[in-house]
Amino acid sequence: MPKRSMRAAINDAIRLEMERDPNVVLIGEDVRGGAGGTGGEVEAYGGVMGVTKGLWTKFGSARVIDTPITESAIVGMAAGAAMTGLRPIAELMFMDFFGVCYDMLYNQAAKFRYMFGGHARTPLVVRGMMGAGFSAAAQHSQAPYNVFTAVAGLKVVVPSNPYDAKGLLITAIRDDDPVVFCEHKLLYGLSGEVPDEAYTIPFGEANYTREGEDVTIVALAAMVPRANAVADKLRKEGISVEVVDPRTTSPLDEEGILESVEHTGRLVVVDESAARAGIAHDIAALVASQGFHSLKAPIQLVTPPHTPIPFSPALEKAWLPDEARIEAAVRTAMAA
Amino acid sequence: MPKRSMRAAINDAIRLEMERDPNVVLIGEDVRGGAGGTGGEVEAYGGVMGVTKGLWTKFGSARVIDTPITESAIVGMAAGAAMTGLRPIAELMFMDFFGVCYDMLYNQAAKFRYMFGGHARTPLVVRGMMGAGFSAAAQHSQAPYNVFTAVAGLKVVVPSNPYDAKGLLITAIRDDDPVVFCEHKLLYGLSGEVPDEAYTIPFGEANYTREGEDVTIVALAAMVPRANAVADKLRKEGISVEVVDPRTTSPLDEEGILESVEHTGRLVVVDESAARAGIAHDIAALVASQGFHSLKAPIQLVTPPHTPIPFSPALEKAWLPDEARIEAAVRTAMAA
Amino acid sequence: MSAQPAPRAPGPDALAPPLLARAYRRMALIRAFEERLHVENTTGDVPGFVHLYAGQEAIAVGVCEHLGDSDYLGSTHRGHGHCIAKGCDVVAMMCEIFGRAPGLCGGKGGSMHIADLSKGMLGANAIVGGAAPLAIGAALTHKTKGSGGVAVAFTGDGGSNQGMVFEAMNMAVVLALPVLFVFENNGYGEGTGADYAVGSRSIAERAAGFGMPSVQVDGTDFFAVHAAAGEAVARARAGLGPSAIEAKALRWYGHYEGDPMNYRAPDEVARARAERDPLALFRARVAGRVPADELAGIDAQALAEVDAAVRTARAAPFPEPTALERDVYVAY
Amino acid sequence: MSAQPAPRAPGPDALAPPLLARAYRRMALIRAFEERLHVENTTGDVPGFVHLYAGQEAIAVGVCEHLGDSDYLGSTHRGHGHCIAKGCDVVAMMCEIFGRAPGLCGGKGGSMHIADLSKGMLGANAIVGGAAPLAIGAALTHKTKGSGGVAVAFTGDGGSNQGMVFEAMNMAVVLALPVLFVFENNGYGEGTGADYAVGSRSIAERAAGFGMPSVQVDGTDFFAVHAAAGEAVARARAGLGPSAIEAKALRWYGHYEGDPMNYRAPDEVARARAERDPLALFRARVAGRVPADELAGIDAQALAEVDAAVRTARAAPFPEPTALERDVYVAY
Ligand SMILES: Cc1ncc(C[n+]2csc(CCOP(=O)(O)OP(=O)(O)O)c2C)c(N)n1
Ligand SMILES: Cc1ncc(C[n+]2csc(CCOP(=O)(O)OP(=O)(O)O)c2C)c(N)n1
Ligand SMILES: [Mg+2]
Ligand SMILES: [Mg+2]
Repeated sequence: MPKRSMRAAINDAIRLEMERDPNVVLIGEDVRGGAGGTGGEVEAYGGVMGVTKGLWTKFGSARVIDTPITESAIVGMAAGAAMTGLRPIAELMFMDFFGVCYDMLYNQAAKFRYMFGGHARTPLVVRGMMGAGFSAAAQHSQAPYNVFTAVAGLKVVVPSNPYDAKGLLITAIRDDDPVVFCEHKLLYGLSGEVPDEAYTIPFGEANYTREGEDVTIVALAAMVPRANAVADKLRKEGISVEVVDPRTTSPLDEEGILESVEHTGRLVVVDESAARAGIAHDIAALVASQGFHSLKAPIQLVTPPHTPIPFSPALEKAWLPDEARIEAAVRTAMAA
Repeated sequence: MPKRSMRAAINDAIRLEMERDPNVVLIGEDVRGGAGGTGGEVEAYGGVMGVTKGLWTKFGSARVIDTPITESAIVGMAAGAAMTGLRPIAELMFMDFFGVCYDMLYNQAAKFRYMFGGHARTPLVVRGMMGAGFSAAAQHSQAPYNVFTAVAGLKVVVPSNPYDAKGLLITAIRDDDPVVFCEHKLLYGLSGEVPDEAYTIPFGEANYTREGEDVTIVALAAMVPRANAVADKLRKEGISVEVVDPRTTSPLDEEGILESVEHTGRLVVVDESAARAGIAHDIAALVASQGFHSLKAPIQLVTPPHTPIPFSPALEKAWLPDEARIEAAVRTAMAA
Repeated sequence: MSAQPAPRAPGPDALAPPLLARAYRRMALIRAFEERLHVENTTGDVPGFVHLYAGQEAIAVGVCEHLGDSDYLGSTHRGHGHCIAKGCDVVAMMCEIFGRAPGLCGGKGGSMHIADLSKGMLGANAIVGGAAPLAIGAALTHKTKGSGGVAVAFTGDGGSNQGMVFEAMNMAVVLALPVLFVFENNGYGEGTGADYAVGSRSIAERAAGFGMPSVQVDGTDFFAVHAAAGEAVARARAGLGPSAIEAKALRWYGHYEGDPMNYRAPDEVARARAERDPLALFRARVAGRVPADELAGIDAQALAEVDAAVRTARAAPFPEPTALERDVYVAY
Repeated sequence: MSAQPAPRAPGPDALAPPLLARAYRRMALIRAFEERLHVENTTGDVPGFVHLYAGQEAIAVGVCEHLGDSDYLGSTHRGHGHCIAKGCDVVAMMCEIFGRAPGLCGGKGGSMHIADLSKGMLGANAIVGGAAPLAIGAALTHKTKGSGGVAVAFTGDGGSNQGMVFEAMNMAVVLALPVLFVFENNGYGEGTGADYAVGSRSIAERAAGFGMPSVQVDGTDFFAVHAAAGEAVARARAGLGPSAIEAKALRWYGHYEGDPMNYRAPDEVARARAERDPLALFRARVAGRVPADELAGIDAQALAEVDAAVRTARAAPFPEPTALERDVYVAY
């Protein structure tokens, strides 16, 4: 199978779906780049991180739509277009920007179907990057998928590798509900085997990236490779760690998580979203309420501290959960 | 002690603090009502629910500032004023409207102090109503305090009775950090003893509204009276229920909750904020990680279903956790 | 672009009598619907918030007479008039407002979220200013599919100050979208005067500053609205991009039912009813072209239709408990 | 209000030579700072995103020469120029940009969040358009306290399309706040032309539509900016409310370092450097009033100051780990 970066895998997914379905359009700031100005008709960016490179050149301005800096109008326009027959992919660039346009996502797109008695469908994908690790500071490093997960009507995807990213994004684009697709910056360069053709990965099915007996780590997005590394390291010491990557937080593979904990009896959750009311807490609550009798030890939450994300790399490195903290949590769980 | 509604208690708190400190200003839509139009210089509303009645008449337009319908400018202006020397109270009317202005709260006000290396203080209160029970439908009935609680830099208050509301709001206004003050619509009419004078209630100190031995209910805002009613009912049956009202979700009285569960060994959390990644989950995770060994039974989460809030009273009644569901959860906890 | 003088309203002569009758029927139906709801509301049987459209009928109908079912409309919290003008069924509307199962949204939406996608009615919206970004999306669908359809966003004077409305106007100009921004200036947003909250000389002029044709018209004059909307819709269908219309009228009731309205001069509503009643003005204008008894018949029929709707709604069942968790997702 | 013709710039004669020298010193310091960062950035030692202000110096300085420490300034992601013009210490700035403990924000903010409240500098802002709502708040503080102070919000051409900027303008007009909205039109928002993204004829004209005086000036001409800002600041201090200025210039570097810039004509930057260099234009205008060797000395000193700042920053320690959880709240 060809190797691709997650960036390329995402590009792939969008391209294939745009080829397949003329109703798929891409909307965002500089998803093309080069509209207006003195440079003539060029594609200057293809997204600030190059994720959408080549798409304007291939599909043109009617389907790859550069916009002003106007996120409420971007998400709102995409939501309005989705409920009237298009299948828009709206790019939010950095997920941190949801604060300037969240109404259109959480009060509008997410609720149309319910508020309108089941008569609406809103096949919308809002995608963008998230996460710390780039010294992008407090307003460009957040991972607010906990906030989106709390909203009934939204689906939320947090891929951890190129293969999953492609398959999940294709599923998202074909899905008839609004989907928030969160791409972790740290993973764009990650390379992995990705088939050329289109394929889908169902939502709500966790991926067991490591199988094990002693302890379950549930990890999300950029935390998955770190959890895997810890599992590999500890295996050599005879601690058998299962790593569960839910891949989507809404729907969440509750059964998959509960089964794993039933098997291991110990749970560590590694989650970048928040120190309070995050996905770690959501999953811990699931297990403490529905899998309580499996538990042999306190659940370990590995999250960032309750602080904004610091700019200085010296601090940011300590902010983001790392392998040392994950390992320590596993050892604590084992010791209990 | 005089009896007051929670509405009156909140009004009291604002009036007393405005009298005490000329830097306190109130900003919002129709906090006065009657600016412009043909009615002459009147106070037409005093807030759409009458919460701020009389304040414009007393303090005038320089301190009770009616605005256009422009929430980003309201919260942003309040944040900018707070960091430069005023102590603004910004009214969001319905907390559901955070979606059109959230950036100014979560990316700006909440983060100034940290981003600016500790050199800023932002004594801002954002207050507004929340909660279901009024047939106000999906966009006017939400209780998004889970979202605010997840944000480092914000403090979050969810009072359950008039006495607490007054004391906590005075604390909030005097506090040097940004505070989100969430007033449950269902409680505005609730009456209780409230002293005339100013007093403060510290943040992060739970109130034990019922003491008990067998099971702990942690309940928030409008869920507290319901939990109390269940406790009173079950006491007659010999089930001794402790009810803990955290009053603030950030800071959260973690110790108080853990101590109660250490004592009872059983936990029911009743939370209106969300079916996923809500405060129920946050508190369950706290206990499952730090109070695990006290637990004799699975934690019971009592939350609304994962749906938007339906309009029809027939459905809305079933949406909001009621005494029957709380009671059933307690019984389940006792049976385990 | 600065705001342009309103086009000369061509008046009733430009419309065939059956079209005049149709327009009047819709205005009369809105009026009857709202006046009846005003009464029903006092019984305590209407759940939640209800915002009445009486006094503004000529705006919704003057615009929607140019639209078909495949054209889209995004509405406000004050949406009953837009629904009726767009052709929604009043029985299903009334059921919805009473929170009953046969309602347009199965009772899940209520007055503030009534929608009928089959009629191109994309929903009332409880977020002030919410329609504008959504409507440009509907317009994008038409543009992308080359279907020649248009979308209309209704916004109030109060809502005209909301950031996302400005964003939508700019986006519409940039992408030359087939959309019409209709600002219904009824003088107030809740208890706050438009003269206070709108900082610019007029809403129309501010919209013109965004780079699109924009006019201010008398929103109690069906023909003025109809003419302005006709031009704007034609522009949009021709691919020439967005337009704005500010239509001035007065709301006849409080912002909410029970509103003491002391932000208005005591006789403001009485004078509006006497001098600026859109239906009375319409009747005066069409005198000679549509027989008075035909108009009276329309009035009577509207009352009867609304009465039947209320009866049906009151007799209709509430949603089953099983409806609670349905319709959140297409599939989950 | 429609956009007004820019006031005749009074030119260098209106300013005493020491003031001319001070203004030039600040422009030269910004230039030296940014050109040096451009080089430093290639070493990989500058964390995160850096957006350079070179080419726009006359705007920040032309405005800030009217301000004191008690006046407030809200900035953008491209904030170094605003900081220097407002009097921030370049050593502490450089430390911040390198993520070091002695930085203005202790290394916690970085280039996109530099602030110095003691100088009235309310922070760079990584949310495009973020300064405008905050600046009206700072203006509200001045108005409430009757202190005669003003606030300035800087926004780019791209940011001028953001909803909250429009909201802030309307609010400022409604409350007659002492605030100045400065739109720096450098032709692009990232890789998108202002001619594409701004749907109106000009940013100034759109701002005028909100009901405040608004002018468009050549942002490479210090004297044009200075004159327009002087009028606006005087209006604000006199309690006459907000104004807007659109200042046109060109950014000399990419949006981010490494930007291939193929959205610009190949010679666009070269021509801007040759023909519209704000510093060269300033020097030409003050010839005869400020000796050329004095200006050359200022240039040399700016380079030296910046060099010292880089040395200090590179030698400075990173924040201690204990800083991580500090400064979230005043008390918790
Ligand atoms: C974003 C938002 N802010 C505030 C409100 C509360 N609210 C509901 S209607 C209304 C007044 C709207 O005024 P206008 O746009 O003039 O419409 P009208 O009621 O006059 O039809 C307000 C402030 C809301 N629903 N949404
Ligand atoms: C709300 C928001 N949207 C998008 C971005 C990403 N972004 C950062 S700078 C920029 C371009 C800003 O253009 P302009 O306002 O013209 O300022 P300039 O960079 O030219 O100084 C964009 C889109 C952002 N930081 N915030
Ligand atoms: Mg109005
Ligand atoms: Mg620019």
